[in-house]
Order: sequence, then structure tokens, then C-alpha cells
Amino acid sequence: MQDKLIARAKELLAEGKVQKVVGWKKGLFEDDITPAVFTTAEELDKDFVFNKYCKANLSKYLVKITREIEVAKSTTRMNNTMAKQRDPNAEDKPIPQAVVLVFLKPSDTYSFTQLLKENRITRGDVYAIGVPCQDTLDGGDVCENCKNKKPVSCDELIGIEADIEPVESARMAEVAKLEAMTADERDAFWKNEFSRCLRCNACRDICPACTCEKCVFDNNKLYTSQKVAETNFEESLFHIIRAWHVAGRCTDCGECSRVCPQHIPLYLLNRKFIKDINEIYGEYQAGSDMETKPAMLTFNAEGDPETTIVYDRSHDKEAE
Amino acid sequence: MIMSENKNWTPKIVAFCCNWCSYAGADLAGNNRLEYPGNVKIIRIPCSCRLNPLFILRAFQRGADGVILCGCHPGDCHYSTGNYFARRRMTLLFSMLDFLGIEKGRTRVEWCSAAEGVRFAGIMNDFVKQITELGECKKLEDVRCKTN
Amino acid sequence: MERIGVFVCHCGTNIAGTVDVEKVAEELGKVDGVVYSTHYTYMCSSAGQQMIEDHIKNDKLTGVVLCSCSPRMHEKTFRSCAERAGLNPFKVEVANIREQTSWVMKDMEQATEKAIALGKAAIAKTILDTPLIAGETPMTKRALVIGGGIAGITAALDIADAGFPVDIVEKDYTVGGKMAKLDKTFPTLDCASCIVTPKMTEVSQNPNIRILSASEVCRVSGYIGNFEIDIKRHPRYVDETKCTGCGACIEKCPNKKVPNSFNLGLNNRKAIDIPFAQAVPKVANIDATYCLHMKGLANGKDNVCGFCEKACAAGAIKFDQKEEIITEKYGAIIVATGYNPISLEKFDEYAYNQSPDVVSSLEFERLCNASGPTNGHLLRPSDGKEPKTIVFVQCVGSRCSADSTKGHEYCSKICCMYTAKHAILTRDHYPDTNCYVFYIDVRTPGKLFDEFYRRAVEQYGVHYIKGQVGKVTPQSDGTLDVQGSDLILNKQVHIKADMVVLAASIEADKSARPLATMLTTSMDNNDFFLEAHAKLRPVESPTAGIFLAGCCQGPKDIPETVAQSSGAAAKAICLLVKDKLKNDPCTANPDENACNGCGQCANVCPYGAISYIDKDFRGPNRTTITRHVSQVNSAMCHGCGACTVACPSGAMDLKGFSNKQILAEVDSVL
Amino acid sequence: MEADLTKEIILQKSGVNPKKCMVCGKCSATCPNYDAMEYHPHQFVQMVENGDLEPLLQSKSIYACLSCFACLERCPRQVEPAKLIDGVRAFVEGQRGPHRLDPVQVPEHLDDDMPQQAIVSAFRKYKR
Amino acid sequence: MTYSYFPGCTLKNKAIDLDVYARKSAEALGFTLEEIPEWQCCGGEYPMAKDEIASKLSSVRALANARDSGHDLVTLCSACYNVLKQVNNDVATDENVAFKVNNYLKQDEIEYHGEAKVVHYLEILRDVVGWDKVKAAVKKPFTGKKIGAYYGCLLLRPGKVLQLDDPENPQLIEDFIKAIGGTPVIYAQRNECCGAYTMFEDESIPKNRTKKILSNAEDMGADFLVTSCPLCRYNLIKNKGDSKLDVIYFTELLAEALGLKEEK
Repeated sequence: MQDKLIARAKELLAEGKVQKVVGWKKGLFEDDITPAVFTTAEELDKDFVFNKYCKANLSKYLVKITREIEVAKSTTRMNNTMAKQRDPNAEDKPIPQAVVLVFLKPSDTYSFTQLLKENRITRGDVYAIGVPCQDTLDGGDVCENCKNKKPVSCDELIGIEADIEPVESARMAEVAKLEAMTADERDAFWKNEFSRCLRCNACRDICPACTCEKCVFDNNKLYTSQKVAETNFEESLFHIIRAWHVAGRCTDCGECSRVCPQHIPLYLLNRKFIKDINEIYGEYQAGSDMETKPAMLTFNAEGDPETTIVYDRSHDKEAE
Repeated sequence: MIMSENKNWTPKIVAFCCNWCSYAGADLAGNNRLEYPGNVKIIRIPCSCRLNPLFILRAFQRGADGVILCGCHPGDCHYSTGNYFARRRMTLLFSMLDFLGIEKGRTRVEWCSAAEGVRFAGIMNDFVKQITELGECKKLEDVRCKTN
Repeated sequence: MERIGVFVCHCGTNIAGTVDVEKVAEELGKVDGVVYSTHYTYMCSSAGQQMIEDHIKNDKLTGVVLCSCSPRMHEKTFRSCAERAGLNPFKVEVANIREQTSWVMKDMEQATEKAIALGKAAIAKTILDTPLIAGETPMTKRALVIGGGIAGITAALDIADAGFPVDIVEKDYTVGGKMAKLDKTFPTLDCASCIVTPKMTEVSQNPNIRILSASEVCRVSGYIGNFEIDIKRHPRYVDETKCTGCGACIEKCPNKKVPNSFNLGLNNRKAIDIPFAQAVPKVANIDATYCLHMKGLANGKDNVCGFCEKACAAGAIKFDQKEEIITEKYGAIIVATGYNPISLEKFDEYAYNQSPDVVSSLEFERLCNASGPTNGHLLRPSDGKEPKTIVFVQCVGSRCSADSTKGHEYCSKICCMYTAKHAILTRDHYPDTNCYVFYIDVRTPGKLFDEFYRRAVEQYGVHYIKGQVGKVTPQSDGTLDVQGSDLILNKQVHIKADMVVLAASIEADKSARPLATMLTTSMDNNDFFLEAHAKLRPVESPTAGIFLAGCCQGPKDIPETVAQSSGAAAKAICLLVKDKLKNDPCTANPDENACNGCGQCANVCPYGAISYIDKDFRGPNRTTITRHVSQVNSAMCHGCGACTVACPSGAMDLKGFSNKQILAEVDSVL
Repeated sequence: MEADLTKEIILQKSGVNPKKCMVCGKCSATCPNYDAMEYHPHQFVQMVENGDLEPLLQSKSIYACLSCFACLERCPRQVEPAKLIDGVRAFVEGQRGPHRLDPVQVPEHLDDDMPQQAIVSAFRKYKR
Repeated sequence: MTYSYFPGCTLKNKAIDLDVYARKSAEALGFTLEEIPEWQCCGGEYPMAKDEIASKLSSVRALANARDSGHDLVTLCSACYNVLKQVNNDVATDENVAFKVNNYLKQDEIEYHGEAKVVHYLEILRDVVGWDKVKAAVKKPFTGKKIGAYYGCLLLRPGKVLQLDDPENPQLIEDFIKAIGGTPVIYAQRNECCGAYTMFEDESIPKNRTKKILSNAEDMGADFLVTSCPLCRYNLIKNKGDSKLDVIYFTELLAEALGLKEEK
């Protein structure tokens, strides 16, 4: 598979169809693999790897890379117009075009689509190739119980079919397990989890949904930027708001929990939102297409239940 | 149910009220001299859909024991659709708080029109009672931020 | 550094009776940023206001906090007071220590404590208040009325009367709409044409009104005060400016076999024709599908027929007329697209498709109408004989359940009354004709309505049968076997009828939905336009600058329609008299630097006030970054704040109720 | 068995919600076999709704329905009276001992041309 | 083009004509009816009660069989069409029914959720063969014959489920009549009930119904009626009294028009 991908990447580079390749690069050890940008066949041969350790979801990197491509374009455009102002018959510099090749595992293609949907990526600058997610890939619960293996909005597929039957998965089992606890148990569970949080922001920085120009937690214009944490609720607040901001946009790729140095199962927060949305407002998979609106950007005047449904649904066992 | 340590404790409650209905409803309650406890502090917002979850969490963080949102009855929103969005947002947020183990009933949404002064007072009294039973909110507060 | 002044009002004893105002003033005086704090018996009194003004000037206050009655009561008063003193009115906040404190509490200590908390919140908010200047948008002093029925006509006349130019866009060849087709009107039985045609003439003669007949709105852009509309003018193959309406062309036209749409196809017209004698504009039109000459042209022959052209002294015939699109600017729009009867195809248990003598109520109107196909003699279509027995069926396609695939859920409102009218007219002109009305309920809420219905029964002997018709079986002798149920006598009846008249449910015109989409205004699921507020703003649409008149908003009778139209006109006039539109400055405004252009905010905006532009930003080392950022049109934004919560990056904020301010309030009440 | 339980069972069986009825009488107007019925479609709906069941359970009307679906088709409120009538019938059949139509009675109706269809249909309607 | 064919009880003896001519004509028009193995009677009447499960099984087995054969399931008899299609709809849309039915079917290892498509022979003529092709194949047109279509109930209602044609203003059989060269006669009673099985309850019911229908058809000038339902035909003929109207199966007319009648 790896060779296939390298071969195809070289081909595209040679044809000039793409100028950059976003892929995975081997690190010190076999299992520490980092995302990397390749520009030449040599680099590809030397470093490009594709194996069960290639967990990273590459879609988010496209935001920065396509932005660079676009900046180059707009800068030239601006310079041309300014040149015209100085000298009406000035020669227009050609607008620099560039396309980046990216390899996306099925799950990642959803993040990719969601980013397209939110205008965070310029589609024209990307050539997306769908690649299989090795089932050996150990992403824990997120992978074992994955949402879907059907790739979306790719230009080309290697080693996978365009329409794969949705996999049977106990995706919400973990969430349900927590829901089944009492409020105090849940409180204890999360206090324990969050108590380990370092506020390193890795979860936010890796999250393909967290591509804000300026995150509320860094924005000193709002009263929300808080860096250090002293007490437990600080993290709760951070993580609730983060989950809230990505609710309806999170494609459940699980990167947040994967990169957490403290192994906090953050994906459970996102899945909780997903579970609620699916159960209360109807099935919705973020990034599955470019059109459908997420639950919180629409409503059903008659159909929507009142907020009390939360307590009717809550599995809280403690005596009322 | 948690018992509050200090006996002269009274719950702190923040009520976010839509300017067009429940805030006016609160005024009406006043005009009719309908009593409800003073520890309900009303904050005026233009529409229930203006309520950012951040405000609620912030309130708890600052030591509130309960937060209630009052908006126009579904279908009567001054901005025609605001409360529908608010309803969905709060449903999901409350569900998440429940998921994190915060006791039920510390948060609430009520639809209350400008004409329902009696109802407004009733809601507030009931909510205060409910929170008093739940006792002091320990799970959410953030000591650093506590004033006084 | 902010310099806040705090003014605590006693409101006589209303506040001072329960709240220790001195303590409040004293405590709030200690808050950072407060440079002056006092209390007074009546802050709203002229003395009180003078006191505020003086202190603003003398103490160079940058913000004012009032602890008094509800802001809904006196916020305006104090803001204008601040403005007089040269302070931006939006630097004034009111802490509600009467309605929400002194009046709802007895314990002075607690009340005082609450008053202080609310005061602190108000101070915190004021400190963060940014001076706001209400934006202004220019106003195009011109109105567009879409639809030329009685609703459109009334609205147009009222607006024109106020001295503003109005355009009426009518898709038909003449204005007048449904009312021009009616015979008499209930409950007064005065003749419809006699009251509507003078109005039509008025419209045509009013210098402020321009009629664009055979036209449709095909594109809408802009917003309140500045709508830009494309209007498609369909060809009528006759030059409106030249045609005198003499009718010479019609006499010469050889093709008599053209279904007459004005008479709902009950009779034929010529290929060139004028809808009816009092049509406005009184201009001929050619039906291209039937005109021999134009058919000839289609087959490359230009010598066929063309008698009308020869006959026309004014030289108005224009076979080569093309459809054109004109673009106009308007300040306000009145939607009056009206209604149509539901198609009876699906209700053939009534044999509408099987017998010409089964007609819809509107067709019946034409059959009674002096300008109709039978010149007002009630003759049944099949054989032109006088009907001796007529069965009227109510609620055809009305009041069906939501899951029914045939009809509508709502009551069409006017059927009960016009059916009573039909029956009365029939019995009045043809006393020996029997009239039966099958009804579910007879609904007569309205002035003189029930009296009218009773007259039908008691004075004119119309037979009302509580029940429905289940099957109509046409016989070869031209009669109709009407099988129905009589629920009172609990039996199934068979009536040998000569005619059956179906009270077809009325539904929104087909053009309404696409129009609503163009106007970005909301509709209910019956395709009726939605009003801004069901009770308090029934003639406005939620989209600013667009008003509703007549049946496009829901079933209505003529007086209701006229009333609503005048209401809509008044609303439009209120708009047009303004030279500039002052918009509420408390609107959403995005921080371009933090905006992701993700599109979430636009999705939740009920007013379509948010759009996106690609904007150039200076990047590091002389680069240019073109970013997709959201823009709020403050003229369209109503300031609900839905967008601010949808925005994940917090880039979208609301002036006057900013995130920072509300957070500050939260902090200070706790 | 007391009335409201019977009503419950009948509503369960038929899946009809009589509350949707606006008493327009369309069903009875449309019924091709009205005159052979002692109680008519709209009465079935109203009587069941009011728990006035005995008369219906005793009446021959439940066997007069032709299952022609005309009322069901034309009912503007989608009440579907035919299903309710059949529900009452099915209930009665469930309660009674002997069949409405005993196989031994069949021959007297038979003739050479009678299609099987007639007999099986009849059994469906007149037999437990 | 091959279809799974469900003849139904009656077509096997009393209504042989309906069946035989259908097969012949089908071959002539280029499609085949493949009778499904060991089918059971549909029961003639759709069991309306929600708790009737067993009585729906025979239909479900036929449907499952058709699904497995990969063909649409075609019927001639209006009753079979009505029952099969309604049952199919139940299994497809009503979870409760589907669940219980499949519990029954477990022992013969069938699982069915309404995948099969039920079509009426006339539907094939209209949608697959096409009236023009039928017209073209006609050798002996019924020119000048005024023919009344008798739909009865089961072919049209409930319209929501069957969706064969507009239940109040159907065109299907009229188009068929035009295709075989006849002149359709529209009469209002064409979609009213013939009295069905009620002869067992009260002989007068089908009598009255028949009278109404035939007199209406005759009054509107029909020479004879055409139907696709054996029971309707039986009732109308048995109770015709002094009416001279004959009632003929549409397949018989079709075969005659196609010139296939002699060779029986």
C-alpha cells in the first residue's frame, strides 16, 4: 500500500498536477510518526510511510497550507493592481497556482468535508486521495467503534471502495455506560479525568473543528482567556465550552483523545453531544456532505421537545 | 441531596430574561406586588437566543447555585425564531451538564409572556425552593473567582 | 478612565419605602469608576433630570447609572436627558430597583442588598458601554405593490394618496383580481364590479401610480429602504401606449375558439381580446398560441391573417413584441399576491371532471355575473337550461387532516358566507329553483353575517343539510344524482340536481412561494406569508420593509382584506416619509480579525442580515490575505443576538449587550 | 367486560383514533351500503368514542360493511371508519362461540359460477 | 421481461379465462408470467385489524418468494392485488407487523421486510409495454364498441397505499379500452362497490349494488363492461336481472383484440 501511495504521489508531482504532498513521515522509532509535507520524489522515497501507526488526521493541516497558497495568489493580485495604479500599462505578474496532495483515511475525509463546508479550505487547492484506515490501527474505542468507513469528497481512492456499507459499531456504548451511572458517580468520574488536565491545549490544537482564527480562550478581548488552572472547574469549563463549540461540527475523528498526554477520554464529551443530537433531533453526521445543516443551526417549531426532556432522558439513579 | 454547611445560607440565583416577554413579565409581577425572594438577580438580554452557554457556566463558576432562562413562548418570539434556537441549545447544554454529573434542576428554561406576572413570580418562587432543597452548588464553583 | 455617576431614585416611597436608598447610593459610590453618587425623590421629574444633566456637565461624567424603575419605563427619558447634556445616550444604564426589587420584597435589608447588586451590575455594564451612534440608511421614496387585486389596489391608492409614487405589478392583463370576477358581495349584496371598477379607474388615473400588467417580479436584492427589483414584462403583442381599447381588432379577429381565462374557460374569446369592458389598462392582448398570424410566423409564413393589424387605426399591434426585464428601486414592498381556488381534480367523487354542470363557486360567480359568459342569466353550462335544483357543497378541500393528501388543514373562512349569498341570489332571481346546502358547520363570525345566513334559511327557504355529499352520479338526461348524508335525520339522501356547486378551498397563489424565497421572508407550511407577530404586527412580514395585504397572509373576506391593505399601506407610508432610516444601533457586529467565515451565524439569522465578503487583509511582510468574513447589514439586523452564540470564535458580538458586558453583569450580581 | 376496556381493545385492533372525527358525515354520505345498516359509519365512530358499544356489538350492521374502503378513501380527517367497523366486528367474532357463517351454511349459497374468492372473503369476514 | 405471477385461487378454475388469456397476451406483447411455486390463497380480503398477523402470512410468503426470484410480483385479480399490496405496505412500514410476521416466518427461514414490488397486469401494459405498443399489436380492434370500465373498489382503494391511479378519477382501464380500439364510457358508479361477499349475509345487498352500477353504465350508453375482478364479474352477472350488459375480463378482450382468442 505504502509503495502504491508513493508511486501515485510521484506520478502526480511529475505531471505537475500537485506541487506539495501532505503525508506521514517516519520518526525516530517505528511507531512515532508525524505528519509531514513533501515536495520532491526523493523526499517521498526517503521518508514517506503509510502503516498502522499513521493515525494522524491530516485534514487540518490543509487549512494552513491552502491559506499559504491563497496568500501567494492574493498578494500577486494586489501587487498587480498596485503596479497598474503606478503605471497603467504595467505587465501583470501571473497568479501563482499550486495544488497540494493529501492522503485521507475514511474518517479523516469527514473532517476534510466539514472544513470545506466552513470555507476553511479552498477546494481547488487540494487533491484528496482516500486511503484505507488499517483496522490494525489502534485508536482505541474511537477506532474500534467508528462512525463510518465510507470515504466522502475525495478526488481519487486507493485501496478502498467508494460506497462501503456502514459498519455496525457500539459507538455510543461508553457514553451510555456513563449515562447509566448516578450523577455523583459521573461527577467523580469527570473530576478525576479533568484533574489530570494540564491545559496544554493539545486537544484544541489538533482538533480539525478548532480552526478559529482566534480561539475564545486566547482572546483577551473577551473575559474568557484563561491560561493556568487552579481548580477543577477551570478545566470543566474549558472542556465543556470546547465540546460546545464543536458540537454539530465534530466529526468524531477522536484526535482530541489521541493526542491528550494525560489520556483523558475527551471524545466522550463530543460523542455525548452527537448521541443527544441523533436521538433528539435525528441522525446527523458532520462532514458527511456539504448541504445538510447541523442540529443547532436549525429547528423544528412543533417537533422539538422542551428542555425538560434532558431530565426525562437522564438515567440518573439517585433518589429524587 | 446535599445539606448546606452554614445555616444562614441562601441560594444565589441568576435569571436571564428576554427583554420582550419575561423581563416585562417580571415588571408586571412587580406592578402587582407579587413577592419572590431577593436572591433572584435578573439580567436583561434582548432574546433568549442571546444566552451564551458561557454565561451560564460563568455564573456557576462565580458561585451561583442555580441559573434560569426565561424566554417568549414558542411561536411568540419577538424575533420570530430566537427561542427555538435557544431551546435546542439549552437542551444540549443541560444534557451535557447532566452528563458531567451536575445535579438536575440547577438549570431551567421557562417560557413566560409579558402578561404572565403571576406566573413569573410563581416560577421564581418554585425555582428558589428547588435550589434551596438542592443546597449549595459545590460541583461547579471555582473558589478563585469567589468574591466576598 | 471612566467617570460614572450614579443616581438613585426614591420614586416617592415606592422604592425608598423598602430600599435604603442612602445606603445604596453610599455603597455604589465606593465602586471603582464611580465619581459621583446621589439619591433623589423623583429622578424622572424635571428637577431630577436637570440634576442629572448638571452633573454630567460639571463632573465630566462618561457614563450614567440610574437605580430606579424598569428601563422599559424610563430608559428613553434618561437617555434623551443624557443626550441633552452632550453624553452619548447609550452610556446610560438603568438598574431596575422598583419593579424587580422594592415592589417584590418586604425585607428592607434584602431589598437593599439586591438593589446594590443590580446597581453594581448596571455600573459594570455602563463602564463597558461603547458610545453608539445610530446608523442611517437613505430611503427610496417609492413603493412596490405585488398583485393588483382589491388588496393591491387599496394599498396603492392609500400610498399614492400620501404623495408617494407606487408601482403595481400584476401578472394578469388587467388589475381587479378575483373581486372583478365576482357578482355580488356578502352580506350587503351590492354588486362587486360597481365598487371595484371605480377603484380600478382611480388607480389608472392616479398620477402617482404606474400599473405594470402582464408582469412578474423575477429578482429581488437590497433591503428596507433600498430594494432593487427586476420585473419581467411579458409581451401582450399590443403597444400599451398606442392601444385605445376601441376593440376594432377584436371584431376582425377570425379565431373565436380561444378559451376565455377571465371567465375561467366557461366560454371562448377571440385570439385578440380585452379581458372585460372595464379592464384596466383597457388594452387588447393577443394569445400567441391561438393567433393565426403568429402561428404562421412560427412556420415561417408572415402573410397569414393579420386582420387585427390592418384594423388597428392606432397601429398598436406588435407581433414582434418581446418580453423585457426592467429594474427599479423601491423603499417598501407590499405583497398582495392573493389566492386561488384549489384544483378540483382530486375530488372527482363530485364528478367535476365528468359533468360540466358541476362547477366551482368562482365559476358560479361568473355564471351569475352580468359580464359573464351567460350575461348574468343563471344557465347551466351543459345545455344552457335554467337549473331547477342546485346543490351546494361546503368545505371541498378545506379542514382536511394534516396527513390528508388532498386538501388543506385550515378553514377557508369565506365559503359559508358566499354560499349563502349564492343561494339567496338564486332564490331571489329564480324563486322556483331549489337550493340545498350540505354543510359541516355554518361559520358566520362577522358583522351581519349570521343574520345574512338566517335570511337565506328563513326568508329565502334555502335547505341547509347538516352533512356531506359522498357521490355525484351524472345521468344521461343531464341530471346529477347527488348522494349525501343528513346527519340530523340520520339518513342517506339522494337529490336529483341540475347543478352542483363546490365551495373549493382557497389556497395561496402558486407564485407566492418563489416570491417569498426571493424576498427572504418566511411562510407558514400552507404557503401563506407569515406575519412578523401574530397579534401585534399582523400586516408586517418579519423582513423589514415588506408588508402583507389580503389573502396572501391567510383566507380573508373583502372588508378584512381592505382593512389589512390600508394597514399595510400606513406602515409603508410611515417608512416612506422618512428621509433617512435610523437603525437601532444595538446590532450585531463581527470582529473581522477573529471571523472564520464558517457561515454558522448566517444560518441562524432570521432577517438575512448577514452576508459574506472576500476581504483583503495586510499580512506579515507585505503579503495580502484575502479572507471570507461575515458582514452584518445594520439596517436589516434587529439585534436578537442569535448569531453571537452560533459563532464559535466569539467574533460575532452584539452592541449594547456584548459578551463582555453580560459576563461583567453576571460577575457583579454574584 | 366493562365498556371502556372493550373500547380500548377495539381502538387497538382497528388502530383508529375517533377523536380525529369532525362529524362531517362524509363516510355515511359515501357508503354504498348505507341502507342495509342500522348504525352508519359516522355513528360507529361517535358511538365508539362515547363508549356506547352494546348496540354496536348487537347490531347486524357490522356485517353489512362491504370493505370497499370508500369511506376510508374520502374521509377528510383520515379517520378511516371502515377499519373501526371491522375492529368492532373482529371483537365480536373474538367473543362469540359459533361462527357467523358456519361452513355447513355455505352450500345453500353456492352455484356453479361462484368464485372461490367469494367464499374465502366471506370466511374472513363471517368466521372467527 | 419476466414477472413472478400470483394467479390466486379463483383464476385456477372459475376464472380460467382471466388467467389463460393473460399468459397468451403477455407472450404476444413480449413479457412472461412465471407462476411462483406453491403459492397460497391471499385470503381475498385484506385483514384490517392491527392484530391480524397469521392471516397475512400467505401473502408475505408469496412476496418473499417474488423477492428472491428477483422479479416484480404481478397479479390479475383485483382482490389479490389489493391484499398483496396492502400487506406488503404493512410489512414495509409497520415495525410491529414486520416483527411479528418475521417471528412466524422464522421456522421456514424466511425474513421479509417489504422489498418486493407488487404490480397489476394493467400496470405492466401502461408503464412497461406502453399503450402505443399495445395499440400497434392489436389485430382486431373493438372499433365503435362503447365499453364501460368497471374498477370496483379493490383496484383503486386505499389510494394512498395502492397508488395505481387516481381513486376518484381513474384513467387506467379507459386508456386500455382506447388501446384496443374501443370507446370508453365514463360513468360515475365505475368505482363503487359491487356488494362483494355479502351474498352470504344478505342476497339483496349485491342485488341493489349491481342494479345501481349497471343502470348507471347502461344509462351512459355502455355496450358492455370490462373488469379485472372475478367477484365483481360474478355479482354483476348473477344479479343483472333484465339488464343486457355483459361483463368481460379485460384479458379476454385483450386476447381477442390481439387475435389470440380462437387458439384456446
